Amino acid sequence: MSYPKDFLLNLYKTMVRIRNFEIMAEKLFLEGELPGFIHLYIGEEAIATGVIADLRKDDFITSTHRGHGHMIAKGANINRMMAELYGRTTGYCKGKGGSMHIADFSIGVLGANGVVGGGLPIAVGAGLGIKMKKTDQVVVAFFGDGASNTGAFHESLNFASIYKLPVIFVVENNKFASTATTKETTSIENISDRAVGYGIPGITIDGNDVITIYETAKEMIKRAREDGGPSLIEAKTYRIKGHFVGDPELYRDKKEVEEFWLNEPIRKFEKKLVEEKMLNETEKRKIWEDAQKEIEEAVTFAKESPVPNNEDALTDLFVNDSGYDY
Amino acid sequence: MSYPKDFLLNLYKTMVRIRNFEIMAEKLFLEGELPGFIHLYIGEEAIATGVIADLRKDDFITSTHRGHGHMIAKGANINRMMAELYGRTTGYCKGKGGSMHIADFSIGVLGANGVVGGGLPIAVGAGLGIKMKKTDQVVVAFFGDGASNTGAFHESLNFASIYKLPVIFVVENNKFASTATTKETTSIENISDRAVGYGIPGITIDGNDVITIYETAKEMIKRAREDGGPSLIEAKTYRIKGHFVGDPELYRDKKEVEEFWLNEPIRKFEKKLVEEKMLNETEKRKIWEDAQKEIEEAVTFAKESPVPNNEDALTDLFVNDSGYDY
Amino acid sequence: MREITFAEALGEAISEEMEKDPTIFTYGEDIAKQGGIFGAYKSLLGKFPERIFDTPISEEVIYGSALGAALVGMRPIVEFHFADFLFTGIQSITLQIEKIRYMTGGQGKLHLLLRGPDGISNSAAAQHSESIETIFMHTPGIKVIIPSTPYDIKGLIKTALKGDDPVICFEHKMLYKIKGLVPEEEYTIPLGVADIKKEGNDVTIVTMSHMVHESLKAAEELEKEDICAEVIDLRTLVPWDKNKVIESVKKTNHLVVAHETWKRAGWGAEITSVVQEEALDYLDAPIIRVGAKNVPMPFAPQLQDFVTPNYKDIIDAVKKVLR
Amino acid sequence: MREITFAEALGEAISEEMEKDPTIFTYGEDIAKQGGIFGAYKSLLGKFPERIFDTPISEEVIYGSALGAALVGMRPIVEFHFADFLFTGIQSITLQIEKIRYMTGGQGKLHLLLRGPDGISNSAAAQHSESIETIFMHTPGIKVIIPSTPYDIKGLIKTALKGDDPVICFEHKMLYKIKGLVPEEEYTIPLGVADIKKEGNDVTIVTMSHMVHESLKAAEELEKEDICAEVIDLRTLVPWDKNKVIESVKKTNHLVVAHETWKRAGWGAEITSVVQEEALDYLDAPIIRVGAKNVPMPFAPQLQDFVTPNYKDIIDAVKKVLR
Ligand SMILES: Cc1ncc(C[n+]2csc(CCOP(=O)(O)OP(=O)(O)O)c2C)c(N)n1
Ligand SMILES: Cc1ncc(C[n+]2csc(CCOP(=O)(O)OP(=O)(O)O)c2C)c(N)n1
Ligand SMILES: [Mg+2]
Ligand SMILES: [Mg+2]
Repeated sequence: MSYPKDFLLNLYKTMVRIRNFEIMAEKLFLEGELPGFIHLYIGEEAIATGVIADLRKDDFITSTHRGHGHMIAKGANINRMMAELYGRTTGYCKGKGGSMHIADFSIGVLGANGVVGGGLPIAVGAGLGIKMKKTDQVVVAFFGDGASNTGAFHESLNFASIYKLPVIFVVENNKFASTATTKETTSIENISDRAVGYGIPGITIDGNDVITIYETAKEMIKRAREDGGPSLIEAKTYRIKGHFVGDPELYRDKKEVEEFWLNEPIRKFEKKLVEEKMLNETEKRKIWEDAQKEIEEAVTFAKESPVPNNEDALTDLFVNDSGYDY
Repeated sequence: MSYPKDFLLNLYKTMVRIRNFEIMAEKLFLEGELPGFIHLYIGEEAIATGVIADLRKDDFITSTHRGHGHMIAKGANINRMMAELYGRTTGYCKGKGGSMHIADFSIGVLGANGVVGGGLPIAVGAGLGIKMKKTDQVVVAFFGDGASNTGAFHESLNFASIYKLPVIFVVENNKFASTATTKETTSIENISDRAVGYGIPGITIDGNDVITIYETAKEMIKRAREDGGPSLIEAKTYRIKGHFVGDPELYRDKKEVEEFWLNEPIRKFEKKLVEEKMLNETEKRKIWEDAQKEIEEAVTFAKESPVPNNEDALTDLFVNDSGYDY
Repeated sequence: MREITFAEALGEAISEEMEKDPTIFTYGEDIAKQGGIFGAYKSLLGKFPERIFDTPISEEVIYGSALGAALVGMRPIVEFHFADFLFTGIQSITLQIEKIRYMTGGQGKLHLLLRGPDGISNSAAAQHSESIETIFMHTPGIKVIIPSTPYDIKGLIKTALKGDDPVICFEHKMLYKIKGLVPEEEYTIPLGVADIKKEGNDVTIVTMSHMVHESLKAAEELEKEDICAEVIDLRTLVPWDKNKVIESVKKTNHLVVAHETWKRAGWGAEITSVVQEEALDYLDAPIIRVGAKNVPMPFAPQLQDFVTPNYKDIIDAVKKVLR
Repeated sequence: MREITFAEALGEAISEEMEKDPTIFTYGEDIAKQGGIFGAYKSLLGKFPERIFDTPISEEVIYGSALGAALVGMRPIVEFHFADFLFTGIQSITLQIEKIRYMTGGQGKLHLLLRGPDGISNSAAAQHSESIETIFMHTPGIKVIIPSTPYDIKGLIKTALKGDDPVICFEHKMLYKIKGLVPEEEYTIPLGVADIKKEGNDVTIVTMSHMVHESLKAAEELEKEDICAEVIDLRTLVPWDKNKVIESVKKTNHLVVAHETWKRAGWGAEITSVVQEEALDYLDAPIIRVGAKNVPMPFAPQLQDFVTPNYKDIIDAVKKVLR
């Protein structure tokens, strides 16, 4: 790991911030504080963190129903995220979207998405737009193993390949699509093998190793930026928590979860950092405490924010809604 | 070609019957006799013929907008086909379907389809039904290279693979999807390589060589019948005629067509048969004449058949339409 | 009679028919191991393990395969997970299932059932709250059932599973847990027969699904003001029971149509158009439709409440038609 | 003023805007080399070779990519080939394009245009003849334009290409070749403004697309019997010009709504419902809707004719409302 300490600690901090956001979201949801559904990214933090570490602010990503991690890694404002989970007017979507629809176009997040596979065509379109504009921006489409079985996946990869679009497809293979195991619903072991069908590079990597992820993504991002076209990265990980908060999890053995927990990305990275003397106990504690404090402040911010008014429901559909009958 | 003469001549006859049906359909359409669209299978006859030669009557196929060849090879009644092209009550669909929707469930033809890729999920469902019924029937899904870029293709192959369904996917790569070349819209050279993404066998073969097609299909059909699961066969051919009758064909060079015409499947097979003394001039002439006569009779049959009445439009939607408001 | 839940009644209908008919099997996302996201199949868990299975997230092939399986003689029941996700595979329904029998001149029987949850729940937001039954009323070729009680769902599902035509069944998420009386004996409910859930003389409320309960609540409130509303639950949208609606309107001379889906171009417009065409002379006031505001469903509970119609909106509408 | 065809007017609108606005580009199936199956882009052939291209048959990504391209600042025009094939990629429209701005609290501008042919042509049968505009009226979030003349399409497409909201444009296959007067000078037509294609006092006919021409033909025939019909071409369905329709009904006291799509739950039901709600007292007779019979489109020409409404059906409807 011949990287500057700053860089490494930033990766660590991002993962810790995501983790703490998710721990808080879980707690709040279980306490009945939050409406809707919440899908947690716990145990998968290395993927968003590693991939996005090499993106510029003017690059784009599309995210999923499990999108908090992608948002935070891309630089989202945690107050506005939390306020959105609470459905407040200060939230990213003014309370109209909720967890599954958070977006911040100004930092290139083209939206979480409640439709599995729904983000892929959007990412491809962003790539197409970039190609037409002739800039060197890139797009990363995050999606799950489950999404790799949708028609949208296939159409998107073929489309991106024939026009050589600057899109990096990152499949987060967390071994489950809701209650179904990846094994029972996906016809191959390594989803990255599907890249063969589109004549693009496909790579399977350890999704819990932030450095490997970073390095792989960096290579594919460079390729895309230099007009080399799309690629497919499969990051293998494990969904530590239920599909959504409150999932009865009848479909798996708790033991399996415990086993995989031993390999979770933050502790794994932490160990390396400590070994290489990049991180000591004091620094570590401070990073966690800072993250916790930040999240707590976000909760306070959210709770103190106003709830929307009825009339707010009748705005934001169109830029120009003259004549439109709500 | 160590096959009995009968068998080989039957293949030849089927191809010749398809060819003659198509020549007649083209002529009739250009004369303004037929409503709708007509998509010709000229130059692709070997595929339907070779694949279906090893199917049983109780096996199933799904077809495409370019479906006359599949129908004839599966044993359809040519009178009823022609009557359908004319939109007559004696047609396969009583005049309600036309060329693009001909079907004969009684011989296992689950329908031509006007939606590119539309037949694949249906074929998979037939395979699923067979699996549930525990019979040894199989299903062949015919579709074009263009269809291999639809979401339906991907979902269907994955679905068939995970449940090991007895479905043989046959992609007829005729180098075009309407005005687009396969090259410009399809991200790989050999569509059969996409099989890798589903963990099933994928084979590319000469789509103009009826024997190779027969032998390949036979192997994959056997596999499916014995619960070995699905496979993907890519038959490379060339669409000699325009996409539909009347296509201005601005997108290709006539020379290219002439070149490929030299390799058309009927003459190619004929040469072999003559070489191996399986076919002489007299036999050949008789086969062609018989086919022509059969088609001419079909035209007479069609023309003499009644056109539908208005009320016919208001039947056949449901088995039981009580209470339904047309 | 026993009281059981809507989900249990659904489970019973399927289970009893599966016992009798070996061609029935069922598949979809998240049903086999956990009984469906909203517990629709909870009472089926453990039964018929070979005939219930979970699928990949591949809606076009999920719906389209039902057609293929029906054509080879099976009777598939497919769960569509959320009505919103009908859109990801809808060509298999609108272009294939709805059309193939007609296009082929009446070949084949499409005994298949698509079923699943629709409607709002607790702030599920724009992509998980839709009711899109109107699309299947507009595009011809599938029958549409939308039960509101345990009794109705059992009887209607049974009819669907004994019939030979494709049926789509929408089950409102908030209904699965409601309880109601369901006889132990076999019964079925024919399609196209509305049920008068409450009789009345002053105004007719035509409705379905969860809005039946909102309508009954509205009717109860209205009784306090001596307004006696008749609540008609259509129960099936294709076909729908025009005669019963018109009869009622001839009696009450006032009509409100209430549904949860968007008001604009929702099925309430069809009912309205037909009634004004066939019974204009009996109407003492314009027909009023109650439906969702014409926006995607917002997330915040306050906004969801504002956009979604409820019993108060029905009361307002009734008062307006009676004014 | 020059006479040009509908297709030429469309081509001119796009071409002129592309000259001015470098962010516009257009793609779809079979447009770049042959100008579209029905010749919609024939007049664009050879112009802007870098900004027009053919795509694979991948409708979900074709429509969805328009959204992504718009979000990064481009202004895509996507052709949907046949309205029927909107179904193969419709989630990208109904679940994404229609919702993303609202769901994200008003972030972004979706300046994108989906356009293409709909309606019947020469026996194209069930999967190539549909008009499904009603679905986009029902599900909120996209503007819907449906021009009937060369003049209208040029002006409306221009407005769409200068605006900041997603627009879908349906062009009836039988219209591309019709000719009409189109000024050389720049003009635009605002959305939501209906056009009275013929004035009259006896009955109002509200219609769009190819049915405008059937309605005008009907009106001509009716004149012979001294019935003077007013023909209102809505031109845009979302938003639609309620005021102009109601004004006309107040004058004529009779309304017929005519569209080619299925009568049941078609947009005619929405117009009908609104007018009876807001102007019941002005109606001397029930509103009558003219629409296709509720079956998939059959192939045989006789059957297609029977199922599809035409000027004769409009005449019948007018006579019925005037009886
Ligand atoms: C088109 C569609 N079908 C079904 C669903 C319901 N659903 C939400 S998340 C999910 C599982 C997704 O699995 P995967 O893509 O692996 O992502 P993960 O949840 O594992 O991160 C399902 C089935 C949906 N949201 N969209
Ligand atoms: C979903 C869909 N999109 C577009 C079309 C229009 N269309 C009809 S055939 C065709 C080309 C099909 O190409 P291919 O699958 O290679 O079959 P081929 O015509 O070459 O036999 C297209 C684009 C359609 N019928 N269905
Ligand atoms: Mg997963
Ligand atoms: Mg082809």
